[in-house]
Amino acid sequence: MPVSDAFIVLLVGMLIVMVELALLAAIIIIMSKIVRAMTKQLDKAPAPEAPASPQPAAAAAAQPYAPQALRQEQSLELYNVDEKTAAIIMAVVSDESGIPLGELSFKSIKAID
Amino acid sequence: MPVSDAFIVLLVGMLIVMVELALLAAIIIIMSKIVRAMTKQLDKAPAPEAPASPQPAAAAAAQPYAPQALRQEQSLELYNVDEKTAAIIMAVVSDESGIPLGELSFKSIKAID
Amino acid sequence: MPVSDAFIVLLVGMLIVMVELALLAAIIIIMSKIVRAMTKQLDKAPAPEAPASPQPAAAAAAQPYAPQALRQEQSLELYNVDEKTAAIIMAVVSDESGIPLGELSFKSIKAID
Amino acid sequence: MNFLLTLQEIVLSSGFANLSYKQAIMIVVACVLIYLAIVKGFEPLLLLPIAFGMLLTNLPLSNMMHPELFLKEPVDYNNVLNKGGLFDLFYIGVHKEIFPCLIFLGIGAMTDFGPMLANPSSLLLGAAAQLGVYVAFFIALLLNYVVPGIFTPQQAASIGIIGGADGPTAIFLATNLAPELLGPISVAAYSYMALIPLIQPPIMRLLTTQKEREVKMDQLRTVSQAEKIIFPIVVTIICAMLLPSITPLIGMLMLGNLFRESGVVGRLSDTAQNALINIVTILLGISVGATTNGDTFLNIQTISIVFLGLVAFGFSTAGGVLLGKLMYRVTGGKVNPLIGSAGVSAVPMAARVSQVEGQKANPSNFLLMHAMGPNVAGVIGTACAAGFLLTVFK
Amino acid sequence: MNFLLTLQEIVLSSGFANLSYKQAIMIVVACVLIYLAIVKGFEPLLLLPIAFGMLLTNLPLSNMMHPELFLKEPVDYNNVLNKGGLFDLFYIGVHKEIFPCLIFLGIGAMTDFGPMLANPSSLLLGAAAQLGVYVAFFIALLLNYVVPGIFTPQQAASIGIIGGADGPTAIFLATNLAPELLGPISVAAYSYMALIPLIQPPIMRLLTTQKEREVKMDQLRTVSQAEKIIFPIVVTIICAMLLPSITPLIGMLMLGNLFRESGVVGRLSDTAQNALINIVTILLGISVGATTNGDTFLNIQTISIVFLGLVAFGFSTAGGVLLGKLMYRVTGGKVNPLIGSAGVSAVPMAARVSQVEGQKANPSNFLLMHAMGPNVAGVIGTACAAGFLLTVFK
Amino acid sequence: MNFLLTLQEIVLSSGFANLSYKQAIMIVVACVLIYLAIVKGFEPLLLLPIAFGMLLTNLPLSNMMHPELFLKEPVDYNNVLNKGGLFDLFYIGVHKEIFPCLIFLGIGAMTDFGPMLANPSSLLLGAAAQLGVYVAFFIALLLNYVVPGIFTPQQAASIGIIGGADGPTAIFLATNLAPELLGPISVAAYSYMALIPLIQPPIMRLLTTQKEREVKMDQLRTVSQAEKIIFPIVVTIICAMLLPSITPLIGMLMLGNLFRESGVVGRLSDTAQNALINIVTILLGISVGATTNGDTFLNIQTISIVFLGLVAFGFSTAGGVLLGKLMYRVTGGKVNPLIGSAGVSAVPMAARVSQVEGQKANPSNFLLMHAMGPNVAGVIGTACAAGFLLTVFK
Ligand code: NA
Ligand code: NA
Ligand code: NA
Repeated sequence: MPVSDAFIVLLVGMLIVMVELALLAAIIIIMSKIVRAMTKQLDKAPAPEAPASPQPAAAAAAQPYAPQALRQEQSLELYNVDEKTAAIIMAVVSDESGIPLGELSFKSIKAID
Repeated sequence: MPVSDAFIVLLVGMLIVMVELALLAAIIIIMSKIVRAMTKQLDKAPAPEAPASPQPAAAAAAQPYAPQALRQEQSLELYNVDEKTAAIIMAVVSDESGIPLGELSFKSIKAID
Repeated sequence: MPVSDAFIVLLVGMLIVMVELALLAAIIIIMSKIVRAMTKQLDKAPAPEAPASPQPAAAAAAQPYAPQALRQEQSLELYNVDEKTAAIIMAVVSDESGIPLGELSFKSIKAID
Repeated sequence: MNFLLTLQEIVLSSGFANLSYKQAIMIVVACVLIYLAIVKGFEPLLLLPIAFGMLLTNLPLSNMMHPELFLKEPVDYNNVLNKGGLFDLFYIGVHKEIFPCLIFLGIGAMTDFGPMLANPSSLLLGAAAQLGVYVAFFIALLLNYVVPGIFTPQQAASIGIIGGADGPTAIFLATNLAPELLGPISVAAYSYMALIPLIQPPIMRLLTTQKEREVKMDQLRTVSQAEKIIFPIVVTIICAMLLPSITPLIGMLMLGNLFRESGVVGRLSDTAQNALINIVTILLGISVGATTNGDTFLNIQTISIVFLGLVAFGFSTAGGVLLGKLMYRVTGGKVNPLIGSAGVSAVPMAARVSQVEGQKANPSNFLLMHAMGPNVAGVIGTACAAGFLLTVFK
Repeated sequence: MNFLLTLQEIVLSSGFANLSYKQAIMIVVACVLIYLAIVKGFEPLLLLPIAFGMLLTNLPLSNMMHPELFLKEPVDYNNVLNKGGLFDLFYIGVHKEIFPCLIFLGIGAMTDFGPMLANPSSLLLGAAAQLGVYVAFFIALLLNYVVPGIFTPQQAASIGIIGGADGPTAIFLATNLAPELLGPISVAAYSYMALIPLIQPPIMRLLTTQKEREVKMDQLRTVSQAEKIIFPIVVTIICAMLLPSITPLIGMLMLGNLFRESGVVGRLSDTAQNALINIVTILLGISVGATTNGDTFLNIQTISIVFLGLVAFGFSTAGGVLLGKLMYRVTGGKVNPLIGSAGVSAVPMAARVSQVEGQKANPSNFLLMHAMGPNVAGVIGTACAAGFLLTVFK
Repeated sequence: MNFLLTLQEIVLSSGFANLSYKQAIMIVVACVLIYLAIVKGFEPLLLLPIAFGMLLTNLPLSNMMHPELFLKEPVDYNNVLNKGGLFDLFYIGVHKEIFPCLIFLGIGAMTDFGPMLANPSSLLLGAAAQLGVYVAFFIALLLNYVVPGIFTPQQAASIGIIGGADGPTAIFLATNLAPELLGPISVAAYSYMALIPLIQPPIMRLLTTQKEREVKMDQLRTVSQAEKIIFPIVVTIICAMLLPSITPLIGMLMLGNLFRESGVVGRLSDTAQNALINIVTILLGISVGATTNGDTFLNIQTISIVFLGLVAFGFSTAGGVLLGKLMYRVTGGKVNPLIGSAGVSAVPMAARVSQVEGQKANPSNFLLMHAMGPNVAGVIGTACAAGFLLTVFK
């Protein structure tokens, strides 16, 4: 390959890379503007991880179908149940389901009485 | 394939699946009865995990050779600790360590005072 | 294969294995002496793990470039515990936790009295 | 060599200059599927890799997949290795059924058959919920009267299996009987699985009375570990004996379950459930998606498969519910027919639907564990149905 | 097509109609092995997959393994890929030695050679404990005088290596010299490894005096990290130079150990010890088990292998103990001969046996760390023995 | 058979009797690389497996790798499988580009493109830092005037890509254009990457003024998750359209990133970043290292590659810094040119160098996040450069 050709490869090569990444930069700028314009809708959209594979039933039951924010703050309401019993129930559920307590969320615990 | 043949496939297919799963159901019922009849012996049999691969020597020494029951019943002694606190402690340890409660064994919980 | 040949294979085979492992033993002895002779320099040399792949930037910034000593020496203090008991305790902890002894570090072992 | 000429060559050999309208449509379809997977949470573990494979294979000149290399038997693997792109190499794992079987190994290790063992009649519900498989097969063949030659019996069987709601089984059967339809069949199967909470409830309510839906079921007995250990061995022997063609799939499923229940090979069970199934899912998803290039995907067959898949899911749901109603009668009202619909598997989504519908009818109702029985039985049922169809049509 | 005819065809093509008595026996054998693995804890990590592979391959018409495809050199891999079942594809990894080598990578990453480095004379005990390898080889050849033509020298060598008590090395050698015996050899190797606590103690007590068994050994010196890092490199060079045929096995073992000791590639070491070795163990176990179909397994050879394996383990134990006695003499009673038996490897089970026997003789005795030296040396010793046998017989 | 004769045969067939001086040199080179990887921390994750592969392949008669089997197209894979050693089988994954692509999948899952999205002009710096790729290519071709015929254009292109400081891309391109140079190119690439903290600072200081280096940059805006999710899809489409030949590499990189950012396939992202990339790194490293046997490695080409690699890194650094200076002018002093050097990728080492140099000039300077933009852009830039070279030279 003659030197002149090698030099053309050098020039065209740098040009192509610069053009391609400049194009990407431009697209990113446009995309960002669009996204930020419609951001309020989209931001709420990402769905929680929906595992495709079997998982413990009891735990699964608690999961709603509708997409929701993960790990929201949780206040636990107790009905006719003292704290001790509630703690034991939570520990048992965590144990049975194999889900660490930190990832379980209990909304309320009620005695069936 | 003529419609009649397709229909035969439909019929035979459903039949085979029903028969096969009914057969399994029958075998499960029989098996369950046998197992429950001889359950006291078998329940104690499952051996602990015996790793085939090298592991730390000192640790290994403590493991007994003889098969033994897994997850034996454990009585928990509490000193200066009410049950509620103990339950919470156990749940927290399980949570922090990522070990299901069923696999943790607490021998005693004592208040340091 | 005649019996005589099989016997020669037995003899040569045992010999080769003995010679090879004896050679290794000799080399290990020599190597150990050399290493221990120059140990003060080398011991400080092993570099920290330098991940080849991208990682969170802020975290990365905190890592120094300079190699540093891994696994610094650890002295174990014993209180009211003889060495044998200490060894057993360490073995049991290692066993229970599944962590190889070499990776556990005990700062002190104290009899509760 | 000349500056402008070189530039021109680069431009002419770019994808922009070679994009066909079918490829453009497929790129849009792939983006829609990516959207559904990420934003709507449609079975993303498989749909996201599938959709990305679809995207890459339809980028012009990307040259990563040549499904035609696999369509003539015997396959010339030396040719595949020399001429094939990256995804052709991954696809060998699909074509030789390695990937569906290893996914089943992981699923077996994740599945607790306890609720089914506690209530063996679950198995009948799991069988009844295969109705859609055969009905969709039948209707697919009937379509030949509308569009002559649209589906061969092999293709119809592969489409029918969508009704089993078991991805790996569907891929296994389609690879064996109709590899040319693998793309649309898997996309349809995983999409409809994600739609189960929308598809099933109307059918369940239509076929049951309020009184039936209110039935509270007795608590399940505890199943001993010994039963759980013996079970996978027994199933392997029985199923493989009756329908030998399904041995690889059912064998690996049950080996995974044995890993889980035996309690002595925790590290194998863990790897089967995590590293191994994840690696295989990535490679399978991408390469299955990559089989869908514009020419094979955008046609009347694909549209029909979308329609037939819905039919299959519907009839499977109905089959389970109807047998549930029969059991309700036979047991004098002890069985809630709503658990029948869980027989379509799609573990554990269908069981959750039963739970939700049960609670709507009776807030103190807790059907989930009862529905898990038919749910896991449905996996075995679909494998048997696939085994039957393989025996007849291969 | 006819309803009853179709049913009949299904029944006739089922396994029940095609079961041979040899297959039935093998299914029972597989179930017994599964029982031993799960309930008795016999090396379940490998015996469970092996036994399940044995079960599946003996289910009639399951068609998942064709060991005959690999017996003629050169192997026609295009044919294997086209005609082979699922397990034939897994088996390529065994046949090409990929799996045993990757298992050794993981074992290397799990092994601490520190106790051996602290006491290099351990290596001699590890060498002496290869005695059983050669004695079993010799006796296997002698059996030709009882049953003419029962074992070729290649087969005898592969059987002998059972005495090394190293699964991957046994599989490596058998694959190279006698692939037709791979099944029984690996089943025997792993079964006897599990039986070490029963096999070794009587031999150890027979060959040693109470006084010898009571010997307490000095504490081992600390080994510096630099020594541990240099060691695997040195072993690789020396062993591969002396016996080039064993380079793949010893090289991967030492690379794994270098991953471990270098401290700079923690993530590679971790993967080698977990995900990778587990995946490979599953695939290797199943496909090795699947080589044992009734026709090749149920014969006089298999029975002889069971007998010869026991001989091999016995003589290896004796070899180690006898050299231990010699060291006891030479050192004036500083070496407890009981650590010699640990030279058979089967890490760490044989070392534990030494510990237990030592404590029986002298409750304050703590031999474990001293026994770990010969124990890990035995891995290298067996690899060398395999290298020698390969050099002579391939 | 005779005792002494057998012994003699063993000795004669040992490696000691067959060691060539070139092999001995390579063994020493391998040990030096192992030393650098472990003690000096030179990119140990890849350099350690590469160096060990180099060690093993140069042990005489070890017979584990035959690079010549892959040099003639079409490759006879049946022959590779029959005649090949362990590392030939691993090498198939390199030769067919499976391994570099899977490593890019993992890197994509580990990479946060946020800083680049926050400041799209980073992309231009990432492009400018490819200057060394083309300059080294050019000089490599000029070397033909010194040593006639030393490098073909294909080889020159493969050498140039070292300047991209991206291991998998370099391996991808070299495998395609100049597989015979794969060994020295990858060793040079990973070694220089480790040396970036030594190579870059002098060039950076030479080309910038104190005032420029003192510039503090504005804080980056927060990037929304939606942008991060859309980005990999857009890059895939644009890059693959412009340069179709690079689709496998860029497609897998972006799929990995989509796994990461989508948030719905955490388990796939985790596996791509851990088990999968680690397994592939081990297999790729060993087999790439094993291509370097003495005869192909110890020659004028290798020495030239070492020199050209340094040139490439130097000019890439300069290219980035010079465009940084231009941006400093254009923006009226808002851009610190030191972040330009980070465009060579070698994530995140080059970005740290920018940070360190910036803080030397102005202790309150915190350039790291700004440098991460060009840093990750450099990965895309190098992929584009590789795509261009592939389009022109394949
Ligand atoms: Na199903
Ligand atoms: Na051994
Ligand atoms: Na770069």
